[in-house]
Amino acid sequence: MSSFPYLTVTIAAPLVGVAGIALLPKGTGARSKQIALGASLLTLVLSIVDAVKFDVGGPRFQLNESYTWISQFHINYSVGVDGIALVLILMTTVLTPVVILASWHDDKDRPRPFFSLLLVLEVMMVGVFAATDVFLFYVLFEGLLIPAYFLIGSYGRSGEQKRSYAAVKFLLYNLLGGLLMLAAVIGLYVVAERSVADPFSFQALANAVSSGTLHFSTGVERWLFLGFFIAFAVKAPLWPFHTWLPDAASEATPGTAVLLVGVLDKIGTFGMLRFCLELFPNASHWFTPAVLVLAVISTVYGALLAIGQTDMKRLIAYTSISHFGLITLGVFAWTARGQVGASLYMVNHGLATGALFLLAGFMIRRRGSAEIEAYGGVQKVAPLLAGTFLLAGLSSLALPGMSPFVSEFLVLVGTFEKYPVAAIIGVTSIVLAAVYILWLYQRTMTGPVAESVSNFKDLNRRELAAVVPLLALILVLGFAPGILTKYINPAVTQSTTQITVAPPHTVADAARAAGSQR
Amino acid sequence: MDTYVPVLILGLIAGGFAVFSVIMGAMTGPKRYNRAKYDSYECGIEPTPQPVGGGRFPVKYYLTAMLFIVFDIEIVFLYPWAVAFDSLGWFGLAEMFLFILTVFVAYAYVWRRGGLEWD
Amino acid sequence: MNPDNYLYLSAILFTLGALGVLIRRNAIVVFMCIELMLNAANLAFVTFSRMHGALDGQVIAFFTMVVAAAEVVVGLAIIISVFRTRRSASVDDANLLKY
Amino acid sequence: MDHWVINGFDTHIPWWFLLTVIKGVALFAMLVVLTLFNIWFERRVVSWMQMRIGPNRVGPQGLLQSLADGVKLALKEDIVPENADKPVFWLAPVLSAIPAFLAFAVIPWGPEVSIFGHRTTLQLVDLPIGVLYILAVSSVGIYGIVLAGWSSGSTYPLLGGIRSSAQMISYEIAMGLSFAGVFLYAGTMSTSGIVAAQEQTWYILPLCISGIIYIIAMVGETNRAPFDLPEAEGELVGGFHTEYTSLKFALFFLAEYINLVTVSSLAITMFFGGWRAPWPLSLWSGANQGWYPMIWFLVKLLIFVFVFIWLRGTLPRLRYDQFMKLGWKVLIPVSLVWLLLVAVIRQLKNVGDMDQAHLIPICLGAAALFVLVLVALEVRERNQVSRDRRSRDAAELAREEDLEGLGGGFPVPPMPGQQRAAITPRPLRTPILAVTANGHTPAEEASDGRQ
Amino acid sequence: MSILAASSTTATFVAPHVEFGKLSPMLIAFGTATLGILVEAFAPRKQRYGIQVGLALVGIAASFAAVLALAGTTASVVAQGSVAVDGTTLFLQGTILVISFVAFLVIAERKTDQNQDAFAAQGASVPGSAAERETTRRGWQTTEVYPLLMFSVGGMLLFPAANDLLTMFVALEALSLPLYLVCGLARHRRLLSQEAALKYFLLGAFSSAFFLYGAAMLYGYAGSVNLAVIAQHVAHPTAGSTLLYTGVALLGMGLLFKVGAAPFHMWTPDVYQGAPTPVTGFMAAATKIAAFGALVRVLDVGLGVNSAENVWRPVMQAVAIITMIVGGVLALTQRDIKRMLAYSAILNAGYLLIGVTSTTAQARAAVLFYLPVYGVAIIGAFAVVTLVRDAGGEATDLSRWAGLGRRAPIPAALLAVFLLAFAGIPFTSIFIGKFAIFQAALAAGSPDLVIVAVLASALAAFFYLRVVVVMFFSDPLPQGPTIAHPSIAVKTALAVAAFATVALGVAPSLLLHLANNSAGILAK
Repeated sequence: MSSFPYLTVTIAAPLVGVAGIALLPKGTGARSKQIALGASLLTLVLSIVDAVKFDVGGPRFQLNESYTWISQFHINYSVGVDGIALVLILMTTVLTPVVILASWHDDKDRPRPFFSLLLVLEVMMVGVFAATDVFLFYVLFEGLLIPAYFLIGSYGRSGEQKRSYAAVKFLLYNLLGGLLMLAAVIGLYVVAERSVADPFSFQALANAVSSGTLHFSTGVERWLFLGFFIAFAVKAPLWPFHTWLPDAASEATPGTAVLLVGVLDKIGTFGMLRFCLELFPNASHWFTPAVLVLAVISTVYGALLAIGQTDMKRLIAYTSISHFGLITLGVFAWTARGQVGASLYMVNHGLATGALFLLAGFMIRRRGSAEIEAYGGVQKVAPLLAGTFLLAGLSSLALPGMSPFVSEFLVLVGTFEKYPVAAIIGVTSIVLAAVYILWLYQRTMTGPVAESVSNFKDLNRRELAAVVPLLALILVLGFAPGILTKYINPAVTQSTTQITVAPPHTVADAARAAGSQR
Repeated sequence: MDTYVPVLILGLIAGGFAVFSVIMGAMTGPKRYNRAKYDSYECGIEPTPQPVGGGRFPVKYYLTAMLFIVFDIEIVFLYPWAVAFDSLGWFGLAEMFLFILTVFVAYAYVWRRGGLEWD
Repeated sequence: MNPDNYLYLSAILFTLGALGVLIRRNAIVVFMCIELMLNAANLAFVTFSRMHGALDGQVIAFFTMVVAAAEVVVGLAIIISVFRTRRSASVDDANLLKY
Repeated sequence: MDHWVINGFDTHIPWWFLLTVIKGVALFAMLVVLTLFNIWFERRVVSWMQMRIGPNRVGPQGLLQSLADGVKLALKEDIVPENADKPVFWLAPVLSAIPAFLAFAVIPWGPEVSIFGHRTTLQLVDLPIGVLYILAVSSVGIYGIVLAGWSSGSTYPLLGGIRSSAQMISYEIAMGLSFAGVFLYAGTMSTSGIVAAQEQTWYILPLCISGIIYIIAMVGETNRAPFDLPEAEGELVGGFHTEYTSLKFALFFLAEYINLVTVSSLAITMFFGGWRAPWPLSLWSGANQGWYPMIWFLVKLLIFVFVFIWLRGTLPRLRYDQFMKLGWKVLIPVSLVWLLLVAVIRQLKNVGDMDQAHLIPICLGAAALFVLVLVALEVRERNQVSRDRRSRDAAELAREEDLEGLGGGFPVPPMPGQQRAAITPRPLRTPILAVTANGHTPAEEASDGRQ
Repeated sequence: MSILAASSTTATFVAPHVEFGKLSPMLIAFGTATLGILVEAFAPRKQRYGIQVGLALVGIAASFAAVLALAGTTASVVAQGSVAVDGTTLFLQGTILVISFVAFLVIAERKTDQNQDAFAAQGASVPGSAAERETTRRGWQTTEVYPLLMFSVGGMLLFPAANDLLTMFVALEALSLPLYLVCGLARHRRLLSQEAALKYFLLGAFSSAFFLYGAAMLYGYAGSVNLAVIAQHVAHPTAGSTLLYTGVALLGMGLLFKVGAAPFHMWTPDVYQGAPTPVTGFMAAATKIAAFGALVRVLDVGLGVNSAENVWRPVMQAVAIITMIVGGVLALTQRDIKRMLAYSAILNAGYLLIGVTSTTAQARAAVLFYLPVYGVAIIGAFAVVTLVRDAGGEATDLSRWAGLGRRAPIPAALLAVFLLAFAGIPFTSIFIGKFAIFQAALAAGSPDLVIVAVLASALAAFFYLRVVVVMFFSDPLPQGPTIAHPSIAVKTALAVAAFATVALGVAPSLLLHLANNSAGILAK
């Protein structure tokens, strides 16, 4: 346990902004934007401090804190990060100020609740990645639905019917998944209570599972796995639990959509990687073929549907489904390479899709329509917009040199080692990605200037300030993925060590992979 | 059950007599039909319409019935107490004071709120 | 006389009361059926009291009477107020609350 | 149990059964005869008080007049009104007559005597809860009256019946409370036990207030003058039996007179020593043995009947509200407080650590305080009521009453020219559409409410 | 009982020992009610409202103080075996009193409706008649409501404490009868209100008749209505068990009716909708607490959980499942918020029944925790409903609530908090309650119940969220309902409810601790 509660401070930092917004005198609600931006930047700084404090060579979980919360159920407030969680936290804290900057005018004249909700969402997102107590994780996992729900339902596109439909659908899907997970969490607790002193502590549980102290009967383990997995599969929309995402992402404001796709959904894949695999290794193995089938279907299905979309935001949402299929593939590949790739992909996808969503949002804001038909020849009127859009698109289709390429490559290679068929089918999605991204660019940006586009203004400084950091990060990480993999590799290695059923040679592989990446 | 046999006997005698009387009355008397005779009696004027099935009921009597129930139940508890009074001693007395006091509260309420006003 | 017979009588009365509540539509009749059920319970109490050779059951019957009386008072108040506003004591006419 | 064979018969009829039948028939006969006598007695005494002669044609001194009346009634047409609820209309007189007889079963007429060589008490049955039994049975009689009023299908009988029952239940409370003192002293509810307990002093002395309350209550209970409101001819024609004719009417009449005898006997049993001889006579030990006590009992009974007649002959009828007020606001609280006083005195006596000299001032003080409270209650109540009355808007109230059709709770005949809301029998299961004051139907209102 | 038993066997009478100190919470409540009647009789009409409200609040506070004073004393059976004063009793009594206090604050509200409270000026007057208008114009009030409800509170205090079936029956009636009356006294929509009262009364009396007959059967079985004696006979049967089974079944029907479990739930929606809203809140919270307390006591003390377990557990589990399904499914179709909350109350009764069917100490503690948190939240929810008003009283139809979040952010946000709590969202008290109950049920080996509960919760989330959607995501109606500005009392009540709902979700330890400590102790 570190002497200074770095993580707690990071988690709580956005609350300073919430308090500030609440204390604003009447009539000065517009100032909330600045306060929110400030608070999120502060969080970013703090998270960078965390990263600096993190000792890459040290134990898996660092910056640990633990306080008794509900003693009756052995529930603790315990936080701590391993490399994977840390990079995801960093991604979150990067995306939040960007989103706030991009959403400057999306508050529908009710700035206070809007920006407060964004900040609360950030608290929970950071918290969920940092939680090392299963209960705390669950609580935050469920809790962040509420701010997201209000962000979608209250501030999305006009047309309350569709908007509230999307919000309710989002919440119900996730809540049902979450409730199943609740049952599983309780089941886990009831079983673990007998043999584990600290039955909600992730580390204690993982240790007990790997050492054999905690043994589930086969049936129980499979049910518990399902409880967790379905919740995560809904969150990281995996076919067939995906249908809420296109609705939610297209109805929400672009900023919300970025957080939704960029961060919230990552919790699902993050959860699979951490909880499903490590707590229920046998069941995970047993279910792997089924999961892989779902993942592959998601990958191809998402890509195919993306091609058919006429709505820009829906298109991007479907690309995400395709990408999440790949991430899941990597997670369940049972190779260190695949898992490192998947972890890396989580970050990169957040950046790339985030940029794409934001730029689409800027366009939609100018034109007032999300229909692809309504655009054309934008590059002649707004070259900056078109240029950044192209960059973001290319990164999304994993062009070498862009950061997603590294991760996608690692995932596919990692999968190929053990499940070549799945990997081969997964590769087709890359081809499809080229189709939907380039076609999208062609239809909107090139060709004759559409009448409605003729008076487009190019990106202003605020918008540039929002997008440029993302693109810069994509490029930097594309060339120097080691910045992230140095954090990710040890975590994956250690977690794969804990998965007892994993064949020993994969550990060596992982070590080698880690070395080669460096 | 023997104790109640005499009561039953007396009841049979009385009942027999009453039923006999009613039947006799119907048989011995003359029958001369007259429309007006079978109307309800209303001092010679057209009878007020009487809703069939007792549609009307003077609500105020309900109050009397209600009050009666309260006090009748009180009596139900008073009697055993009175019969066993000598053996109950001070305890019984005190309890009954409390009990009657409570009923008196209800009584005072009814009195003050005009429940004991008839006109 | 065999006390079982009283129990049978009590059970029959209770069933009749319950059936009456379910079948009859007039609030007052329904209410009377409920009173019948309470009295069936009283009869059972007194019979058991005799079978067990203890007086408890009879005392309980006393209390039941009190409660039944209170119920009568409250119930009639409600029924009368409903009757005054609707001119009907039929349970079927009380149909404003539905799902 | 010993079964004797009656000579010549094979059947085993126990003697007690035979005796019971004999006593039952005798009781029945005596009650009927007493009724006939009392009717004659009443008419003669009232005539005497009013300086008239009274019935004097049929039989010696007109003694058979009542019998002749009965025969005449039997020969009259038995009219059942069209509006009447027929079965109930028939049942009501029977229901009112039977309890009247039954109540008498537990009244002791004398001590143990010998009949056909068998010792038996002059009492049909000696129940341990005798008085409770009387109260219970006489309550059943109220059903007869209410049902008679209701089943006649006519306004006056309905009002008369309800009024009558209200009156009876009101006074039953005071009556019941006055008994509690007797039980407290006697330690039993059995009538014979109570009589036995009065060997030394009649309870009218220590329980004078109870006795007085009972005597007042019993007059109210029997609907006799000055409390004969249900039959107030000026208001209600004949009361609940307005529509009754012939022998059915006679049964009500019979029941009323038997009740008169019953309550008198009860008064004698509870407060006046039952069949025990009055003081100077009681010095003679033989006076309370054998068949003599029946004489004392009958004499006492006749005195009571005379008092009843006397009251009728001298007192004007009370107004309904005065009557109810007397019952509820005077008799009940007084008897309750009296009961508590009696209980305290009795307990102090039982414990035996109280000088009786102190007792009287305490009791008087408590009683005085109580009376003061009652007076205060009444004064405030009156002020309040009159304030409320004055401040009411008469016109609005009148309108409401018209629309309600219940003039302050009573059905009232329409005023000339007044339009009465039509009340038609309504088919089942359709919402009723009575018009309420603001012109909306309840259904409309309800649907408004659901918006 | 033992009074007469003693005097019948021996001639000497031994005065029963009554521990007035241990009975003081109930005695204070009943005493306050009695005083209230005297106030009604003697205080001038104008001052009655103030005196009554003050008296009731003081009485509740005093009774609560008595509970606190008793806390920690040894569990014991008092008043000749008829009342058990133990941890569970005191916990539930304290809960009922706290909830009653909050509920009375809402009931006494007059500021929201032109200086009139929620009750008809005169219960006896015909709705819409001139007499009613006149009494309203004069500002008369049915202040009898307060003593009546105090009697109800007294009954509620006694109900979970009753250690024999007779006391339980008397308590049941003492708590129900005043509620029947008060249900019919709504100032607005009297017809609905009276209909609700009629239905509540008829069905309530019907169920109490079942309860009584069940008690008679158990008396026949065991020769006593004392729960401990019955338990002894269950453990060491001396006679055939027909009477036992009949008795338990009938008794159970009576109790399940009071808790509002399906298939004995029919009264709930009608009564909740028709009754004056503040009373509905009180009823929904406090009655449920008292009834579950009694249910638990009958099962644990009277049937001796372990010996008779096989008899009633499967049945109760089936009832729990049916209750959850009925509550969840029927709530989906509701357009009226009060009715919707009524079905949600049924659903919550189902959750609680899961806790009841699991007989471990954990499960008891979970039930004890769930009751207060649910009670506080439901009172808060109904208190918000009282604020949204139309010309004809409260606007309870959901369509009228459109855009409320924009027109009245604070009430809407409060209601949203309560609804999210009902939906079992983390950081609310009911989430912890559900967690505790599910955990106990899983530990007791009934995963099937938990699965049904989880599915029902998802279903429930849908209809709770629909209200949130209507309030926050819809545009306000042009002629929408007005939002009344409540008095400080209601504001306090709302604040307490919302604070408790959130605070007990974030830091439930103290209450859990209390519940854990109280649950284990049952005086027998």
